[in-house]
Amino acid sequence: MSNGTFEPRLVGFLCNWCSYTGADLAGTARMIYAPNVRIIRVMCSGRVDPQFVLKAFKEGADGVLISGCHPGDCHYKEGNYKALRRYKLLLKMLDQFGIEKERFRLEWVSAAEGVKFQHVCNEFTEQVRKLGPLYLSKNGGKHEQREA
Amino acid sequence: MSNGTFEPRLVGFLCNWCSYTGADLAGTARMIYAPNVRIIRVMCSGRVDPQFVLKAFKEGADGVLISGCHPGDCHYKEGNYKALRRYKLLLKMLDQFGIEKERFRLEWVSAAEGVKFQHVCNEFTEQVRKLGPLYLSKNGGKHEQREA
Amino acid sequence: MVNLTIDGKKVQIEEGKTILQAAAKCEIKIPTLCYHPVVEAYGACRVCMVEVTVRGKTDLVTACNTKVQEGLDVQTGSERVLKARRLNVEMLMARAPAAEPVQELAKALGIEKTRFEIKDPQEKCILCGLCVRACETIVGASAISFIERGTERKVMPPFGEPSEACIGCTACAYFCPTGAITYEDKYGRKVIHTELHLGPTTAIRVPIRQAVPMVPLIDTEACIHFKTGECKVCTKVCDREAINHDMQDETLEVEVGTIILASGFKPFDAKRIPAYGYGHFPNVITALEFERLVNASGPTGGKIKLADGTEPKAVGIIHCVGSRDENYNEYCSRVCCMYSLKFAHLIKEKTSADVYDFYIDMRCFGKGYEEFYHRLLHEGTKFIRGRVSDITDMAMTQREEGKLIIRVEDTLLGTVRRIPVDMVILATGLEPSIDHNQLAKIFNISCSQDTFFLERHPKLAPVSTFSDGIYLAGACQAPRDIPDTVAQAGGAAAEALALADKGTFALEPVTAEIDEDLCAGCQLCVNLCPFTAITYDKEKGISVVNDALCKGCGTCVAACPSGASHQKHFRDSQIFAEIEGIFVV
Amino acid sequence: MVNLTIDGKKVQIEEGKTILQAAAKCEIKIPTLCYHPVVEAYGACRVCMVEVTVRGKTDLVTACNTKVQEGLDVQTGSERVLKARRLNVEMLMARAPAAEPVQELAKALGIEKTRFEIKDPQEKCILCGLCVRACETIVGASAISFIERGTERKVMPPFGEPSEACIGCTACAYFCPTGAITYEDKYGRKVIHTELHLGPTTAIRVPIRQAVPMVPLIDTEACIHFKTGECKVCTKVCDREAINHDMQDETLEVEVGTIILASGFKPFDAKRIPAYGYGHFPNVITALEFERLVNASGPTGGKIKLADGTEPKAVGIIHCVGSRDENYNEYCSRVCCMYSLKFAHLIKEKTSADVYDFYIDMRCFGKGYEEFYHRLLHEGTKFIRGRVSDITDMAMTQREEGKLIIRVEDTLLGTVRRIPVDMVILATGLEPSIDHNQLAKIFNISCSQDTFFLERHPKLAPVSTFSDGIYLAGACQAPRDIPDTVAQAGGAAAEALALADKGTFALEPVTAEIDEDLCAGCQLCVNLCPFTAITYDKEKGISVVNDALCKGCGTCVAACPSGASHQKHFRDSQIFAEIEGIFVV
Repeated sequence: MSNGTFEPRLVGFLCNWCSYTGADLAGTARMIYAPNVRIIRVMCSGRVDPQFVLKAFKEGADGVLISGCHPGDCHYKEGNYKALRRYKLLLKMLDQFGIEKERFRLEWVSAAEGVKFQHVCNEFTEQVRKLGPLYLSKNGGKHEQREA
Repeated sequence: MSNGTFEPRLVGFLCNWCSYTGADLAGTARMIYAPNVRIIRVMCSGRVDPQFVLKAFKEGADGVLISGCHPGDCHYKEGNYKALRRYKLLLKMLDQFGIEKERFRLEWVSAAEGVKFQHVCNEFTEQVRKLGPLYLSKNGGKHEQREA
Repeated sequence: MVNLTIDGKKVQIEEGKTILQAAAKCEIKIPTLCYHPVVEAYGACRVCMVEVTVRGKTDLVTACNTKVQEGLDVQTGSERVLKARRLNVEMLMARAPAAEPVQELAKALGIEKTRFEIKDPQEKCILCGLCVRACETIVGASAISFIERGTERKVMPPFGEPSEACIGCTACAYFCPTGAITYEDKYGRKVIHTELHLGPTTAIRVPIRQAVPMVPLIDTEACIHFKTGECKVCTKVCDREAINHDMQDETLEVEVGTIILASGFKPFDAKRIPAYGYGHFPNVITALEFERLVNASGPTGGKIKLADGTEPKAVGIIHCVGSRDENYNEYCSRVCCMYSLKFAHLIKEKTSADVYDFYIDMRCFGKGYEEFYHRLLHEGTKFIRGRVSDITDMAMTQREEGKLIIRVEDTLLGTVRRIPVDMVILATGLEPSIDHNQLAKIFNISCSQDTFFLERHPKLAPVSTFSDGIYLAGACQAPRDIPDTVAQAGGAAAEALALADKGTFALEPVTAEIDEDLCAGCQLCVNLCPFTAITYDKEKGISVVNDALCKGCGTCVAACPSGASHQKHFRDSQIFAEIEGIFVV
Repeated sequence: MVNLTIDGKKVQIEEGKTILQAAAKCEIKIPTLCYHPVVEAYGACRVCMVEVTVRGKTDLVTACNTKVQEGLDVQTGSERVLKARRLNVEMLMARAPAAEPVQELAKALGIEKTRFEIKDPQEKCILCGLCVRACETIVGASAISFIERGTERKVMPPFGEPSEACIGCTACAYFCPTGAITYEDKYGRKVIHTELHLGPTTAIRVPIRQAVPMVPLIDTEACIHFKTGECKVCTKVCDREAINHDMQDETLEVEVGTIILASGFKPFDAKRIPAYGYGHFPNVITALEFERLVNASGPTGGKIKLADGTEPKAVGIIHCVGSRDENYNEYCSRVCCMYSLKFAHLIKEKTSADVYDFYIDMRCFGKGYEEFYHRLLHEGTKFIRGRVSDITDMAMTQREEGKLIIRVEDTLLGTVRRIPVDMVILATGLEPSIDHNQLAKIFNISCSQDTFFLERHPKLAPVSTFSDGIYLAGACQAPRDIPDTVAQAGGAAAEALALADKGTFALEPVTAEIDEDLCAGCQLCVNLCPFTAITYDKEKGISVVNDALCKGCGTCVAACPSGASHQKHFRDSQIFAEIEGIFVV
């Protein structure tokens, strides 16, 4: 929390072949973007277990991003479609936990889309910043300390 | 003999490694130069037997050019030095035949010197043109027919 | 074999042949007009009339469609033959006085003028019907036919009253012996560039001069046979019987260890920039068309000609067409500057035309390139720095009359200029090849923002892709010129060789594994796996992973309801630890 | 091993060590001024005074040069010690009141002012003599020494009255504990760029970060040991004893089948263009120096600084320095545009300076290059098209005061401009490596007009040379950037692999042969052959050619007086026929 503004803590699950390479491109091209998204690499967005998302929120994430290859471009044929289906289910589930759907996002970022990755990071950070910190009712201990 | 001007017939003995490649460069770079020099490729200027030069004059050449690598650059270490020694001897010999020394020329042209090759050809052609056709006293039959 | 005598010469020929063919065999010339070897003879013009004697009986017949007989005696120049031929020619002269072949024939026969009435002194059609027969039997279109009778009889030409059956093959004009049929573009011009096509000129052809193997192919889009089912003229003239219209594309399966993609580029479609008038002005041509025009083995024999066949007095070359332009392609196509300079040099060499070169930056970066540019500067090419806004034929001064006017902001002069020229060459940029995206999908490789294939690393692995064993060569990865392509393709070959030499290939060790004790045998994973790497072991009642087939996506792991499926190196516990690690400040 | 007690702590240490070293071992700090681990201790400053008791006898000694003894009991902070130390420090304060380490020591000991007379309040030298000992025993130059005695005693510094023995190593300044010795350039400025050298900073160093093997080397030009025979400080601190000053360059003979030349380039020497003031203006630096400056592991930690250590407010980058210039190199160096753009981007990223980029043509030809240029245009770098004529520090307006003024004809504005900046980066071009011509001779390969190695064919054989088996990779053939070099070098590797794989090598079949019947045995050819391929067969009395050694120059053939020597494929008769052929019109 610098200058009093709330800096959201975001977790991004990025597939190895498209989004992770896209993020790498953003880096090598020295594009400046919000550093709030901490990246966890998975081989495929289809690997993202719903538990990972819940775990991230539980540990203190204010938002979670899943990013995979564009539909039709999956390195493993259709893992990203699986991710999409799980994403929609998870959205409903998160609602039951009282977590706003704006805190959870699925994006398609190809290896060439360094600029798109930059935009997604900046936009998502801004979006979650507006929502403010996430206080989970049952396990909010950690969060209470994070007030601005 | 076009437009009434005398077009000398010149023979050029070019070494394979420097001058022939230089001539090739002049060609691939589409440099325009006097087409009077007809090229005979030898592996080294050291291969040019004095007989070749005499034969060329006998057959009707108005001038003879030998072209090899620059001193120190010979692909065969020192063949061009041999050529230089023979050239000097031959000059004296040609004098005895009544052949002007301006009709016989030794030049160093490297593989990179397409422009130099162009200049040598143009210059030598002009030089021999000024001298006019070569009439060999004893075997001049062919030459008499070549008057402008 | 049949034996016969023609003008006293004995000749032997296969049964079924005609007298005309027999005469050709013993080099006796019989005049013809409506005869063409690939079209069935009809004897319409009747100038091939000869006198035949068989078994004592003498008769006048048309040589083109009269078959030989044993013992036949033929006279091709007897008084009777000549008399009949003269009459026929005189009638043809009356019918088609403008037909040059008829005039020549008349001259050879000593006829000065026809005694019959000339209806139309401009007429060229002799009503031989060769066009009609060709259109029917060769082309198979039957788009033209005779109409009316007697002196009103005429052929309905395809372009006069366009017929829906006409496929525009122009075979009628090709076969017409008197040049009575012509074809023109819709403006009534004979356009040389279009006529010569500046590209493939026939439907059967060797695709390029450097083709390997060096054999012709049939362009099924252009071939008449594939439009109408007829023609096959090529098979009739090929004495090796090498042409087969029934060949089909074959799908071959070849097992390889490494793949080098070298799918190249396609030139930018100049029609996408309407302001440059390509396709509208016949003298606005693309770089590739100019290459064809200037090629010594091309349609003009290397002569630089305008659409009307004359030599241009001023030529404009426009760089960066479709390149360095946010509306089309943002990237630089790398090769256009140098080929444009080559063009300028060739035009200077072959014509006395003024050459204007419109550029943004002169990108002469390679070995000897700057030196070449320097030479051009001395040769007198006029270099104008600025992007051309448009090309128009609307003259504002007399000097611009009949010219193409190039409008450009000269950034060095800081003013807008109008440059009148006769020919404009568009230096079209490079785009990935036509089936580029499909290839990317097939080989599971990515494209960069410029849509060319993405290399694994621009510096460390410039010819590799993210799919191991698949390498990139040439312009499919990025535009590049020939020297750079040859060198870089060598790099791809070296990578492929190195891998082939090693012989084995290490898979990523991130495969899935199923814990036998935890697996409930629900088979959810079996259906999820896109690589059929998971099978159900009926005996044990559990799912089993085939390590060689598993590519390690981990989809099954994320889906396993009993937590029996794990992905090596991406175990749940490992990822949980990563998540926790993030929040340890 | 020796056992002793320091301030009650027991410590064991090797015999021969000093009390100071023993105290360091048990982490007890004893103050020092004139002590340095690599210089023999002398006890000059006497602030390391401690009280020692051995065999009942107590004494005050200097810890730095008193060796340990078995059973020694040391007190470092006893009243007696502190009293003695205070006295010493007070005397030092009088001698060198400006010496900061003395002031700190005094403060730690609670001394506010000295009771002795201060001669010179600016004095920093405590006359410890560490510099003298270092210069004598470490550097081996003995360029400085004490002069005079008593209160007039002083050290003669090397720059005050330059000594011929001084090698300018600045070791004295390095060792001086109070900063009493400084060194300055001849203008009296402390020049950061020079101080940091923006290049190799020490005589022993890892040559480049990417060095293979990753080990340091000794620069014998810079190493003090190779100047004076002394120093070897590096060997004293290297506990692996890995440093050997006696190693010599070795000549190794390696037999190989193919050779790839990758001798690279050297940057154009910016001093050759005096108008740009490189070497004169400290803030005019070359591209390579800027790379060093901006490198995160470089001397400034990646901070962009002027010579005076401040951040520039305006930076000019000049393209084509030594390239595209008939006075230096006509060719384009291919890489400078892109690295200049990178510099502009880095300056924008790291400072708030205005960046001016002076170019002729912006050559962004590679993959993603144009896009990068486009980004820079949006970032606010000011691009000025024109060649810079000169750089001056002669201000004409107040705004130019203290600045470097870049004079340039802005070809887009059509006017001469003066741009004041703080720093100028010269985008120096590429030239063949230093021993390029010698290499060309050794490997018998040609150079092209631009002096880079000549490839066999620019398109068909871009990595081959005219000498079979010798290939070219990288900038020795022509300037090129990293992606192009990596790809092209792969091409050279592929060629070499292909040849190595084949294993054999076909010689040109143009060798000489000697006709036994004609050879007179004069042996002229034996002496002429540059390859000793001809030997004299004494038995037969003739010369004999060794086919494997003969390279086919034909010199022997041209010289043979009896016409016995022939060159295959270049026989006299063949060349005569060629000559005759020329004159058959």
